[in-house]
Amino acid sequence: MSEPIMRLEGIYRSFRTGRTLIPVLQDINLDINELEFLCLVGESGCGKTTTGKILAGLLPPSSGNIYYQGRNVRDLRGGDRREYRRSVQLIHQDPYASLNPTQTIFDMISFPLLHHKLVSGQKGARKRAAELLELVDLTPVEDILDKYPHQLSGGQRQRVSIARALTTNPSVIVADESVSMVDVSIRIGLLQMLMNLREELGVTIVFITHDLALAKYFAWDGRIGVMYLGRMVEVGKTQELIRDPQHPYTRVLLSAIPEPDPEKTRTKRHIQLRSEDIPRLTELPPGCSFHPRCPWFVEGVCDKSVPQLGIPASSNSSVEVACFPVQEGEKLQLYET
Amino acid sequence: MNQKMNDDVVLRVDDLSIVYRTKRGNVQATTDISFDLKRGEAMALIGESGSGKTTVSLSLIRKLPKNALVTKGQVLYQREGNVRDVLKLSKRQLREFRWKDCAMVFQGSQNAFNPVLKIRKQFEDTARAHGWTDKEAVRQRALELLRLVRLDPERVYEAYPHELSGGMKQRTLLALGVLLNPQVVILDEPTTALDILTQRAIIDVLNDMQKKLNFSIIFISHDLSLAAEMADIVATVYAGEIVEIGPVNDIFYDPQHPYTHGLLTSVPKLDHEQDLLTSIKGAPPNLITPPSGCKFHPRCPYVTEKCSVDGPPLAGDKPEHLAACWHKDALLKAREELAQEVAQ
Amino acid sequence: MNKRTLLTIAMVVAVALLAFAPLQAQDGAVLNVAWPYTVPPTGHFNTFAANGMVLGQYQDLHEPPLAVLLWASGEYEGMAADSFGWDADGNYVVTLVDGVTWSDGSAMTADDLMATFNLFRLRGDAVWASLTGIEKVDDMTVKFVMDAPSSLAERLILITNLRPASVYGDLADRAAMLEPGDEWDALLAELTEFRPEVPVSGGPYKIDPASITEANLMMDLNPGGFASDIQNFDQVRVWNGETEVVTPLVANEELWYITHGIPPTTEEAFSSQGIDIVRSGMNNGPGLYVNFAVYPLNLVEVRQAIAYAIDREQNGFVSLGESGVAVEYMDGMSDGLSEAWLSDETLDSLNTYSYDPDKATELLTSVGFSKNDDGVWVDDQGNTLSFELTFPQEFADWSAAAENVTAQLNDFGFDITARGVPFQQHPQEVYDGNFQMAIRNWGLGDPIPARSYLEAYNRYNGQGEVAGEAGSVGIGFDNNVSYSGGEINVFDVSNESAQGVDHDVQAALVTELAVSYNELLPAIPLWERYTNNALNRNFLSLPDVSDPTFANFGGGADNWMTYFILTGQVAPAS
Amino acid sequence: MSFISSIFSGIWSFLKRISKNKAGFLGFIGLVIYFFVTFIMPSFVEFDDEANLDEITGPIGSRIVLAVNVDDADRYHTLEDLAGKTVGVVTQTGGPTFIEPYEDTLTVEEFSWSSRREGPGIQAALVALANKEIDAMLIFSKSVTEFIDNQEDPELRQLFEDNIVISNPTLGPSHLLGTDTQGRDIASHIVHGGRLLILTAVLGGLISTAIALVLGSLAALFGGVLDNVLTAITNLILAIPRFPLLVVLAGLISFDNTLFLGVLIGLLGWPALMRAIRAQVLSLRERDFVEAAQSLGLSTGHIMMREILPNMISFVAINLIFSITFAMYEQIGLVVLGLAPISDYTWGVMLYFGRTRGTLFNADGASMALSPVLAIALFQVCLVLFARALEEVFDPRLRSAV
Amino acid sequence: MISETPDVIAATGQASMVDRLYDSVMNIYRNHTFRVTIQAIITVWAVITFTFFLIRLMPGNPIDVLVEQIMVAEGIPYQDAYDRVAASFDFDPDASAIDQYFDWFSDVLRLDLGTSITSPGTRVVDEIARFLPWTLFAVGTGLLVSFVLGIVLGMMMAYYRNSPLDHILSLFASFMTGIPNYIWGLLIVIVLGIQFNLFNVGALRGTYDVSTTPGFNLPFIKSAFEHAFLPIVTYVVSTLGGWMLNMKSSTMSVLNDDYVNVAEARGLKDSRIITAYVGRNAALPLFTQLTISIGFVLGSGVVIEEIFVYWGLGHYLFASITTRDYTSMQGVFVILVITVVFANLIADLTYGFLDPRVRVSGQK
Repeated sequence: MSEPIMRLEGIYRSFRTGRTLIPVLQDINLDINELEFLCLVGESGCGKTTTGKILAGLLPPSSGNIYYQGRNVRDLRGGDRREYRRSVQLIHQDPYASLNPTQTIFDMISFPLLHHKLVSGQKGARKRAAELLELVDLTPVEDILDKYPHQLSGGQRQRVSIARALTTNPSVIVADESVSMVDVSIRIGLLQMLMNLREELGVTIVFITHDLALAKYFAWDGRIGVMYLGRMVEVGKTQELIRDPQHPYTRVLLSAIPEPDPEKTRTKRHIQLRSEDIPRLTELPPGCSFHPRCPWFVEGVCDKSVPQLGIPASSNSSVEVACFPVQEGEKLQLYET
Repeated sequence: MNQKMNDDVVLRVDDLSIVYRTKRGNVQATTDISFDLKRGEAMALIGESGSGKTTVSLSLIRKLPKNALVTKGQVLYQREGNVRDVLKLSKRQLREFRWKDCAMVFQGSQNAFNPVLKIRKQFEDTARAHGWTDKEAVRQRALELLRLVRLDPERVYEAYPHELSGGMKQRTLLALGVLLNPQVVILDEPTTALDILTQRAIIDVLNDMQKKLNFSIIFISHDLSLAAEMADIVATVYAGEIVEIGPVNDIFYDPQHPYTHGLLTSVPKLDHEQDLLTSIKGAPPNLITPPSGCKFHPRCPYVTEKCSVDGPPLAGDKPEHLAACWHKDALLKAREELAQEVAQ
Repeated sequence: MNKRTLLTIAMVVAVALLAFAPLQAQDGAVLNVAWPYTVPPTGHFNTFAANGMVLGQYQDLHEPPLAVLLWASGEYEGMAADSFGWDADGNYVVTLVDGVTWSDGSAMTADDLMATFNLFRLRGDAVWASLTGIEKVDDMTVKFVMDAPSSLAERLILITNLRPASVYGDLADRAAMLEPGDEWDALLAELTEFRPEVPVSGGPYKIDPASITEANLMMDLNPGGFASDIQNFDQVRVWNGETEVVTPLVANEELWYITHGIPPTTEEAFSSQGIDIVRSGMNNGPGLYVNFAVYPLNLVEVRQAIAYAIDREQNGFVSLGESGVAVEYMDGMSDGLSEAWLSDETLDSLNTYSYDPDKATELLTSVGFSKNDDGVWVDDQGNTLSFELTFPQEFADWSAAAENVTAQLNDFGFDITARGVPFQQHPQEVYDGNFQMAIRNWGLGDPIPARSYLEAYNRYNGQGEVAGEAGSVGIGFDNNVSYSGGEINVFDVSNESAQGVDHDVQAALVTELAVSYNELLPAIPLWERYTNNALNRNFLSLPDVSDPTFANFGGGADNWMTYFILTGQVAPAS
Repeated sequence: MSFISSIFSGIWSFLKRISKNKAGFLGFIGLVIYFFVTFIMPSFVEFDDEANLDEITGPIGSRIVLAVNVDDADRYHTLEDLAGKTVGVVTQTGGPTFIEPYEDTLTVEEFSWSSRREGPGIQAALVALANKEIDAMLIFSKSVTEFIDNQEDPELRQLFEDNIVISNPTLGPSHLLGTDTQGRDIASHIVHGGRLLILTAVLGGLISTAIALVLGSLAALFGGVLDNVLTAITNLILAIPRFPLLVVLAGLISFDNTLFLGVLIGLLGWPALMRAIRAQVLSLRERDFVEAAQSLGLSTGHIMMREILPNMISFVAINLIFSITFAMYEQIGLVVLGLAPISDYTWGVMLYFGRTRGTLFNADGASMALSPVLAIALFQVCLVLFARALEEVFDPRLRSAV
Repeated sequence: MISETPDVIAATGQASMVDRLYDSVMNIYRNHTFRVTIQAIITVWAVITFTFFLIRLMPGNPIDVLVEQIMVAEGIPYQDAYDRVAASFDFDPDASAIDQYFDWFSDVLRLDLGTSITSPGTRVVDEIARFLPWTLFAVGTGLLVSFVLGIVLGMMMAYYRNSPLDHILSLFASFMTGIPNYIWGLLIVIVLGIQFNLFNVGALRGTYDVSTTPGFNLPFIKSAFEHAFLPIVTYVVSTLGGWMLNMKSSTMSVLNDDYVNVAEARGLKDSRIITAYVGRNAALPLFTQLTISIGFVLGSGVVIEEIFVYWGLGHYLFASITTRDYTSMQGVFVILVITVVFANLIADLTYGFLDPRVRVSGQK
């Protein structure tokens, strides 16, 4: 496999509120291959959004290295650094908050175009803006360009923010929950448009979501990374991961999700957690942070040290998992609900 | 209009039409909504944001915003043979009716509790407002309910709201909701904004409670999966109208309305296969100037000229499964084609 | 009846008693007057120190003065002093009246006078500039020893208010033995921080310490005190407060006489109410000072032109209504003093600078000035006559005078900008010569004419040893002047004129001062301030306004009101 | 769309929106009127700085009174009517100079008016008038008429009632708001006294808002030590009671310029607003669209000016207005206490003089104090109404509904 | 396990002791109450130090002021008056401000604000004790009345928003906040007192009626209220509008909160919802503003008390300023700053009692 377009290596990130330090990300290692579909999945507070922002260079990691096209981002200076920043774009979750209400659509698309001298003059900017809007299926273009965000629907806004992200010809787009605030009926259209961008523009897309089903749909040919409380607990090819989840957390998640099929969802077996309370990030348990809730908790092992991602010895798949019992090849029995 | 109500019907909504008066014009929030809710039954209203489902739920306890106007219809509750129209209750009657007959768990229960009062106080307030002043009895009942929703009752009862996590608050609110033994509990997006594992806990708790306390549930959601799991009856709401209503299996396995079908085919499943999904084209209509005829016609793949002229009636072969569409056949055909495609 | 009921009843009774207590009518006649004082703890009964309960002119009522100068006649009338005068050696001898006792029971004797003057010495009062010592001659007599007699020293001795030796004697005795030094300073500090527990009065009335409130205090009749037997009132109520506080009291007829300067508007309201406005001269008022370092203000013609260009009557009237009386003789003294001290020919010869813009124009033209196209005067060096006029902005009458002077001079063709300066800071700017034109006071509320010249020649001109201001530039007027009468040093002459006791010699010197001032105009007096005391004759009976005593200064010493009280001429109106 | 035209269309839509809020529209109209009166009218109305003693309608006690013989009652109404006649002038201090403008046309006979209530002067004048020795009599005090009314001497009273008529007791040109203690037209002072006051307040408001904006933005954008230092300074300044501090500073600096006072007020007025702006920028900085702009590689300057500032502009504008009202509040407060420069004749100075020259407590002279009081009060109310309307206009909840 | 040498153990042991000490110190510092108290004390120190030097820099000095007064009152020449005044003052205009500062500050630490310059021998503390109660009385009563009234009216406005009542009250509130407090004072004096003669402005000067005996008795209390009435009315009128508008917007945002909706859905009685659910939550943010406004109102008392001739702290401060009585001025500043800073501190510390949300973390 060729050099990954981006690589996260030992990323830690913590935030300070008042006098307490909150470790939001711990030891994240992740390769993003060119043109692959990668999904980061996890519940709120698991650090997936922070990961996205670190990828997009919007947040510096507390420690660890980010490589973009093989070069450590920390060593990038001046133009190179700007180039990197422009090449990795983030699309936010909230289409209402991510567009400046005081600017027209043309304003917000033309600013980066003109600022980086990607086009010349207002006319050029207008032409390019129209192209971009067409690319994201926003027509009629001329109607849209001079509108303000509040005059657009949620789906249209999200398309605008994608078009804006494309102004700088990025090679990586990080889509952070980008369809979760859009109506169900048009989500798929938006997602498909994003998927098409890979074909049309050669953009690598990292999709961040809390919805495993959506992740599965999006990254069917790619990979999914499951995060829990700031750590990556399982990474692997989507099809393998969905079929045969390894990490207890992934398994619990998959068993807990209701499905849009009455019979299936009512007969599904739910794995009972040992505890329903999610630990606070400020009071993380020692060892594997899932152990207080984990049905497969092994005393003296899981609560002692933190498991690292690795392919279980017994496994024949490529899924990496951070769980001692799994790595040691124990067969995990599902509990009855 | 059938005024006679079967004994097992606890709530009947009859031809309910509600208009919001805004500066830009009147918004036809709901049009001719009718349905029956039976005792112990769970009903789901499914629809996208702005479809009017929340308006329906608010009208059930007459908590509509000031600019809302009920232009037509009634909301009938039956308790022990007495049938009352909520929309005609006096202010005092209404106050007594609320929570005792019909409790509502609002969307985003994060702020459902007064932040400066202990949970205990809020239970006591609710009880006292309905003439139940024995604090010790309230306490016993509350602790029992809190245990039922799988919380540490003593701790939660004496806690302030901010000391509880989101899921705990949601469950506490459920417990508070059934404090007075209501016969109907309305849940507005009960699991939205909660983590999957918390959602699961809520769903389980709700199922438990409903089994034990035998109340009826109306819940409102855009989440088809939730409806699939919890509802007995599912109604699809589009642009202020019920476009399809029926038992949950009928709706999911035999959708008769293109919109219901469209929703089902736009939601990915956790199958071990890749889904064939399609969006519904276009966007939900503006309810100030809604489309003529069938309101879904601008987005419908099976649209004909007739659709834009006449609104189809809510009808069906089976009395319990009704849909409002002129072209059920076309939809059936399309579904068969799709099934074949999937099979391949 | 249980305890609680009893207690309740007791409380109700107590409250009722308290509620009605103040309503008990006070018997006897009360004289209502006003003077701002400082309430304890800030205020106290040490009348030597700041914030002492002196009560201004009403000090005469509890600490009797030795004598009062009747300004109209120029004669002193003895009060606590039975007899007084120069002895053959040029020393001053004062004998106190017999039979007066202080309110603490001690007799008023020469010891009191000794104590008073010893403490004056400690305090550095001006009278000790003339005295070389004091000697107790007998029980009632004190000799004031000095090198040469002077009418100034006489005045300073006679206006003294007597203090009781029973209170201050100890401090005074210690002060008598000291010469300036550390011990002296320590004693001085002790004096300023000395707080007698009760006020001791030797006058007709004594302060009742228990009655002192923010609003007023009572002075009770002091049997045995000076002139106490001829009083027509049992009590004097002194209301506390500045003008804005006492004005409504006068309007309500709760207060019958105030010395406070009241705005003309109030005056009108009062007189329409039948309250008399009594006007007596203050011997001072605002004048226009110029900086002699600023060309062409140092030209006498320019100052004279300014004097002609200002309608002083208008200026006085807009500033202080009928109490702002235009200065007529323009000789540095009040017109009253001028008439008393100058001969008729001299008075006739003085230039009255009555309003005459043409004359002013003529004067300016004569020194080569002309008006430019904008109608503004341009001096012979081509500069417009643009000046800044500063004034202490807190003083309502002076600020009005400044405004009006500015308007008038600008109308005449000057270009003047007026600027208000905080009153604490304004004198400093003048001392420092940091001004072009300024409104400051001329004259002094003193019957000795020489002292009227101190402001212009001393205080504002950096002469003498104005403490802390030595070497200041001031207005920069050369006190060695040359005028039609010859060459003199005006500062020296003014000092000289207060020495000795020969009126004719003094008058000759005063004439030199007056004429030179009138010619050279070191400052331009605008108007003289007259009091506008409100006097409600509906409640007070006292001599008619034609009584010559009303010519006395309306301020501190020699006040006509206290004179009338001390002489038993004030009574309740029938 | 060009920037300029968008400004104009912005103004237009703003006017349309503000006109929907009745109180706000009232405030806006009021401000327009104030602008007209204080900025345009001074070019047409002359500042009356000349004392006119015969025109004092105010309180100096010399409202002029014209007494004429009953037979001539309909003949003389103004001073001009008296041209060539013999007129008695009853004053104490003054002489004929009081009616100087008419001196050429009058023959003046002088009577003195003593402070004593039963002065011979007025009596002599009354007799002269009754005997037609003089044609009319000017009395420079309102109290004289009261003296006549209260006259107990039946003979004199009769003499007056039979022979004399008080004709047109307010002679001279009419004054909209009366005249002050020097007979100067108060209305002209109101017209001229607003501009500098308003400019000073605006200057103060602008300065404090600008400082607050710059420091607040800097603190929020750069954070860290700079933020800590600026916040600490802000808290310190906020701990000092502002008005007393100003009083001390005003004494310390002892300005000679009103505008300078505005600068000082501005320099002290920013802390509270700075906090608010800092909080605003902090919250805006976290907004997704700012992050998007950062990600797109737009410069910090662009982000501040084009992304953050436009979203705060309404907030800043409203606070600017409140800063202006506050600057005016402090400025006039200092003037009223006599602690600020009074060289320029502003409403504040008029108020100061009204207070110190005793017109406050005199019902007749109230115009001198009341006129500036009302001018200030109404101006402030207009500003506040306008600002509140702005708040509503800019309220995002309302705007999204438009 | 790697065995450690004794040296290493000793070193680490020591280090951990230092660490522990550091930790315990930091823990004390992290204690919210302790930290904000320390910050408040530092603030007070910094501010009074700053004002000390500021005040000394003011032009003019107390001697000149008194000299001027004596000259006018007694008609004596400048030099005489100066000698007399200078002798009775223990004030040296040329003394080094730094030395004065250290003297003064060491006194302040002993809770002694020094003696008044213009009245040697009188302790500033005594003077402040004389004036402060009246100001606290007037300002306290005024703020209390306007706060309570503002909360009630503000809630009414929110409940009846967009009704004529709301519009009238809004306009009314804008008027009240728009017009500066001293302008209100002047309007009251000129219009009500003089033009309409509704009350005797003159009789209401000072702090209480002289015919009464200070103490706990009816006439005195009555007269104290009468005299404070106009200042109180001014404080109320000038602050009421602010409370109303704040309370309105606060109430409106609370009315949008879910828990109010839920409370209604729970069938609670209106009275209970208005008081415990809406009122209490809506009033919370106003309490912080109340403490801030204490500082503001105390500060602006200078003008109000001058206008009404009410003898409180503002009057005293103004008199000290005009007579350049540095120690008195400084004393008033110390009191004002301490009041403001500690009012904020108390608000900060007691907010938790009002709002349980901040009780746990001790911070908002």
